[in-house]
Amino acid sequence: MKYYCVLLIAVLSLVLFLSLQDIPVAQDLMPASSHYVNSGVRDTGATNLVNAILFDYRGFDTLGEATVIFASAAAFKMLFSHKRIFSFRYGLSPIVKTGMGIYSPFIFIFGIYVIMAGHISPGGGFQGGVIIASLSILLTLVYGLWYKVRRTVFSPAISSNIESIGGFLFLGIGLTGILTGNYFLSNLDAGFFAGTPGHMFSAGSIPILNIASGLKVAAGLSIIFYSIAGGE
Amino acid sequence: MINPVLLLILSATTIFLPLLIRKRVVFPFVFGIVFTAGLFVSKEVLTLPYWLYPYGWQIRIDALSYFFLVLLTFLVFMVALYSYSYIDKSDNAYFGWLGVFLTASMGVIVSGDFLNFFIFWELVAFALYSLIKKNQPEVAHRYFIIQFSGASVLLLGILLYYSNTGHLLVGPVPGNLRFLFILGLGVKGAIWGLHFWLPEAHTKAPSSVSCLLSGFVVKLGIYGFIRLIPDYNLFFLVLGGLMALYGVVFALFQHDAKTLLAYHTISQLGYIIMGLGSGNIIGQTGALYHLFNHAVFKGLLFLAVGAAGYRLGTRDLIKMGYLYKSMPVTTMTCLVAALSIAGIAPFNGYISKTLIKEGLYDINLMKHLITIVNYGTILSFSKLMYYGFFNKPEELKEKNNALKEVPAGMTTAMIIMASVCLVTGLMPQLLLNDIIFADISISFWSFEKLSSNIYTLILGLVIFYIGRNILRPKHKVINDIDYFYRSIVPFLSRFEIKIKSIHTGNLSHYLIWYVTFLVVIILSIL
Amino acid sequence: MKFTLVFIIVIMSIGLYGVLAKDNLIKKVIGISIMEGAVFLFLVSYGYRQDGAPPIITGYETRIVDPVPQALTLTAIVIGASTTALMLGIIIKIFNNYKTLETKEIRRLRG
Amino acid sequence: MIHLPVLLIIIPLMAAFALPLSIPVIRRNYKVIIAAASVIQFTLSITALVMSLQNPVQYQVGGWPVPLGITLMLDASSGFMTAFLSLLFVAAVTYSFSYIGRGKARYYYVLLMILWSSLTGMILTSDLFNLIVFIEISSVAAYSLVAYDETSFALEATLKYMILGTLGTTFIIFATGIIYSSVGSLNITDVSTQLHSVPAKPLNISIALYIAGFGVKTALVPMHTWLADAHSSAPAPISAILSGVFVKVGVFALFKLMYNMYGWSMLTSLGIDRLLINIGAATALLGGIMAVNQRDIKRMLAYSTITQVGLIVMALSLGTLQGLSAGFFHMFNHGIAKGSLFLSAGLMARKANSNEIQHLAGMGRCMPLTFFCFTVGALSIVGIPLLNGFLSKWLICSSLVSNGQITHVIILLLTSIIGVMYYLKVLQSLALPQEPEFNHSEASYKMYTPVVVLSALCIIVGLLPYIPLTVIDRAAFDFLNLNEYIISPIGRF
Repeated sequence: MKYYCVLLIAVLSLVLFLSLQDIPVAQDLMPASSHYVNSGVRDTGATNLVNAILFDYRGFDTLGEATVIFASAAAFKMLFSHKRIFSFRYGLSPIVKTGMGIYSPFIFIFGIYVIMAGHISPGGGFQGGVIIASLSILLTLVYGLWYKVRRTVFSPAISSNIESIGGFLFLGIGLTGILTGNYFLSNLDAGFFAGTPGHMFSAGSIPILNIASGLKVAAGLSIIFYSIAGGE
Repeated sequence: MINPVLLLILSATTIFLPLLIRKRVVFPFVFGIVFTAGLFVSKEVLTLPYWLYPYGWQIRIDALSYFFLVLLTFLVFMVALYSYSYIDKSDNAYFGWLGVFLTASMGVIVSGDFLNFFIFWELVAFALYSLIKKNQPEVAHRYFIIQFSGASVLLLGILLYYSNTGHLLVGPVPGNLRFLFILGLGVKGAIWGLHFWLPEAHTKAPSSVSCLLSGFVVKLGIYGFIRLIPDYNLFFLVLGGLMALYGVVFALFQHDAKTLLAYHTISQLGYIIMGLGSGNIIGQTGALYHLFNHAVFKGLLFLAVGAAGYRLGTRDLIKMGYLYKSMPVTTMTCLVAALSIAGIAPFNGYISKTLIKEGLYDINLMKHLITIVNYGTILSFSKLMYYGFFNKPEELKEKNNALKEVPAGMTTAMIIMASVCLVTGLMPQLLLNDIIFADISISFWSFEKLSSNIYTLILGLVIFYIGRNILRPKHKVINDIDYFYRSIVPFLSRFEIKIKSIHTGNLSHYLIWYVTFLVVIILSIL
Repeated sequence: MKFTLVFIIVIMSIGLYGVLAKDNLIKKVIGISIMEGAVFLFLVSYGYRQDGAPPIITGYETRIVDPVPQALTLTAIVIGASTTALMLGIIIKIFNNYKTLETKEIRRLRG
Repeated sequence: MIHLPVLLIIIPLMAAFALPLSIPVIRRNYKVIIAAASVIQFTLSITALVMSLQNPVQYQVGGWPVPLGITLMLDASSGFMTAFLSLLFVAAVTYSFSYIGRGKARYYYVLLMILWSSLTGMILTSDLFNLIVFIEISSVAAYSLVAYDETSFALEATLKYMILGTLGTTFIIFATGIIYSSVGSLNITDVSTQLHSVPAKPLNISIALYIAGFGVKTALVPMHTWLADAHSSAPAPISAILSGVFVKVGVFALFKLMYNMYGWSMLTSLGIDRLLINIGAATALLGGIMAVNQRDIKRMLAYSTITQVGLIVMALSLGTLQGLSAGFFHMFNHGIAKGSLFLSAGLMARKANSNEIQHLAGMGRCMPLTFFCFTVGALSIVGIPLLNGFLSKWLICSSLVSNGQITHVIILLLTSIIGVMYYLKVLQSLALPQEPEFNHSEASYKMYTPVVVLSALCIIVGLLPYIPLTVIDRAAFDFLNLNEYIISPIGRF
């Protein structure tokens, strides 16, 4: 069977290589991309074009993407609902705990920064959200699950609230577009604050959507982790 | 004159009778009303535009349809009358399904377009499935699968017909599609080779349903032949001869009364098909006449055997006998039917067999064949009557003499049908002129014909008397052609198990299939 | 570009080999993740333009790489991550039920 | 109402987002929220259908013109699919209210709503990547809903489904990448106009990858293995949805790409139509063979779904208007019939506490109404005349014949015959006279109402096929001519 697999993969690779090398290596940008590049800043107010595409031009994809995480988190909450034993109940040694205590505000603030500055620098809601989620995972690993559940704002119940709030924020921004007579997820047209491109307060709804998806991702990934780790 | 649509609506109301009325007495009367309405239906062609997408429904009642319509409504009326007593008191739904059967068969007969023809064609099978299902689910299951397969072949034929001709009007089909149509119609009409379902279904179904099956449903196949394949004479001649001989030979050696009758259905169908294949008006009229007669007397035979079985609890000729005293009406009607099917003079079988013989006058081989088959018929019905009703085995004396005659509903139906046998025998013009609308003049009552008829009867009885020990009913399994079909099943199930065993449930295998599929597609596209 | 393509296809083959030939469920999931990685690499590498700058406008760029594949890849990565998480979760539950991770032994549903 | 396409997607999403909130009012009344969302969504989708019949709606999310933003397209075909989807979802949601136990119900409904939203998105979107996103959402929701029971069967089925499905999605992303790298656009119509700039070989590869990727979603032949497992292990309403609409949405999306992005004439020149029709035939035949002699009633129904999907694929890959409308009609008919079958089978299986056909023997006598609905569904799928299944099978047959595909007609008829074999067997065993050991009674009206409604629809559509057929003919027409509706770039581009 293994040999058959190898043969299969070899044939597939060969065929893929021989065919895909025909794809032309483009020198210039395609029309749509060059529009993004040339007038993306004017259209959206965000200097980070990836973020402009993610949250403005193709904001609907991002809503879907946030929904995937939401669905995944809901699935975990559904399937891992009962209590299970968790080995990290008491956390690691005091040295690590102390060190973690020093690190954690920085990690948190870094996460917030990445979320907030998504439209002007590399980063955005997802990346920042993941950083914050990783913080919650770190805290759990270091301090143990019991500490986590009791003391921090990231308890699972609150996480799922945060996640929903993030979702509603996203939908709310989208619906604002409709309510102001434009389209779903309209940005500058809907009258969001445009600001000066490159500044923190600019780019209309993009920072808000970043925050929304940041909330969603952070909460969603934490929920997934908790569900696997120990349940409520 | 009654509008055909009205008739259809009327017959469709019978479907809902059991839901509306609890009193069973009403049902036969309603079917009687349908019969009366059927007699006076107006012969016309009309199209209902909004029936089923996209073709509408052409309702066409011509002479042929009228003939079948009368036959159908009469038979269903009789069966309803009979079933009033015969069917279990708790089972009123039976009459609903009878109504479905009536409506569907009527739909087949009156439909002038193939879509509706086919719809009702399948519904007939489904109605029969439901009628048989109650007591014999396995038989019903097999029956329906076979009928459904036949209908599928028919459907294929119809689709090709549509693509060939561009319309769906029921009419003679072009030559290259005949094979499909013969197959498709033949399954319902039980032509040789496709008849394997018939003995089982006829035997195991309730007798009233057997009456419908043998009396009408197989005739639907003949109806299809007449309509769709009108000029395929040689084929029909050969087929009919084969069936007539085959049925009678198999019938001779059966010990179950209903199986015997079932094989005789094949034999008599052979007569009808031969008549169709004769290619002249006399033979074809004879075929139609025989079709009607067969419906009546074979229906009556099934009803009578069913009546005997109703009291006796068995239809096994070995265990029958001594019935002529305790059940005189059943015995006498059965005798009338037996004489009719044997083609004895004052009864209706005589008329139609004479007509068919006349039609096949110039083909020597066929004449001899008919004579042989006729002797076979006489022999097998002597067997039925003798071992079934007149035989006096000692061990059954006590039990069978104590039986009572069957209830009124059953006797009424049987007496009516027996009198129809007699009336259509004595007054052939009644049927010929008013229902078949054939214009032929043959004298049925010449001395020569009558004397040869009597001679045949007596000779047949003598042969039976001599050979009665050979024909004594014995428990013996006689393999029909279905042996061949049954032997395919293990092969198919082995195939199915093989395919199932490929689905190992191992995810890795599934993934390998998947990627193999991808590679194959890519290679086939490139 | 050809070199990149070879690289991508090699990665993909490795992933596919993991998916097909390994019986361990975790390894299958790893294989799928590797394959996804190859696909993302494909997307991003074909969005690259010679001497292109990252798609963050500062006003001094002459050429900028195509930002769309990057955005798509970001989305796809997040999606892939959540699917992978769900897969691993299901595998945990499977392990609790079957006490094994071999596909050969997880086949109560067949035929 | 111009925002209808996007509203159709976000209304179930709102309900889904609202449910996990730990506000006491919501916690207690989650069913009210779900019911309200379902009613609104159903009304909106009917409105959408009516609207799309008059003239198609093109919606640019964010107001960005065609190649820049995401386009949602509400034409008659997608309007029809949306309405059909909503019908089955409403039935399933109503059924779930009594069927699903208390414990994990909230998240069950969250996922159900997400599934609804994403399937609507898959139907409406006309953007390649957006399509992938919605496929993934719907897959994640479907995976987890299949695993709802957490039995070992359910988990195993989920696992197989997930791994195959994820691999399939990877292929779809790869294909999209190939298309994007040559064309530079993601809008289906835009791509179709610039398809000439894709070199032949990568284009073919992308077609193959799409077929393989969507093949998993639609259970085409070598990828059909997950379907029987998943559909038989999922809770009854989920099986109804998966069988009734989920698979068909996959077919719809696949053929949307095939017809509207690649263009049917190009595929014909490559022989893809032959390929697809043969795959469809193989799927139909294999599903039929596998369904015979199944012990588990839901597994049998699942294999029957595979058969019917094969028939639908056969009809759709003819490339004619007639074939398309026959295929859509069969989708609809099979959807409602299979929905009623799965839901009624679920009722009986719950009463008898087993899915095995032999344990269900005699249930028909105890639950006559449920049994009647089951019978109607079964006969409809088999193709007994005067029920809806017959009509669509007839239409499929006649479109196949008019294309000269006699072999495929024979295969269709063969699958029908096989279908009769296994469905009648089940019906008979359900109607067996002997009473089961306990005296079961009919389920509560809350549960059987959706079943009754679906089977009543089977009968009504069978007797009066005009209304659905008018809609479906229009849908097929729009499906063929979708590209003409996409308005050329507007706005600031």
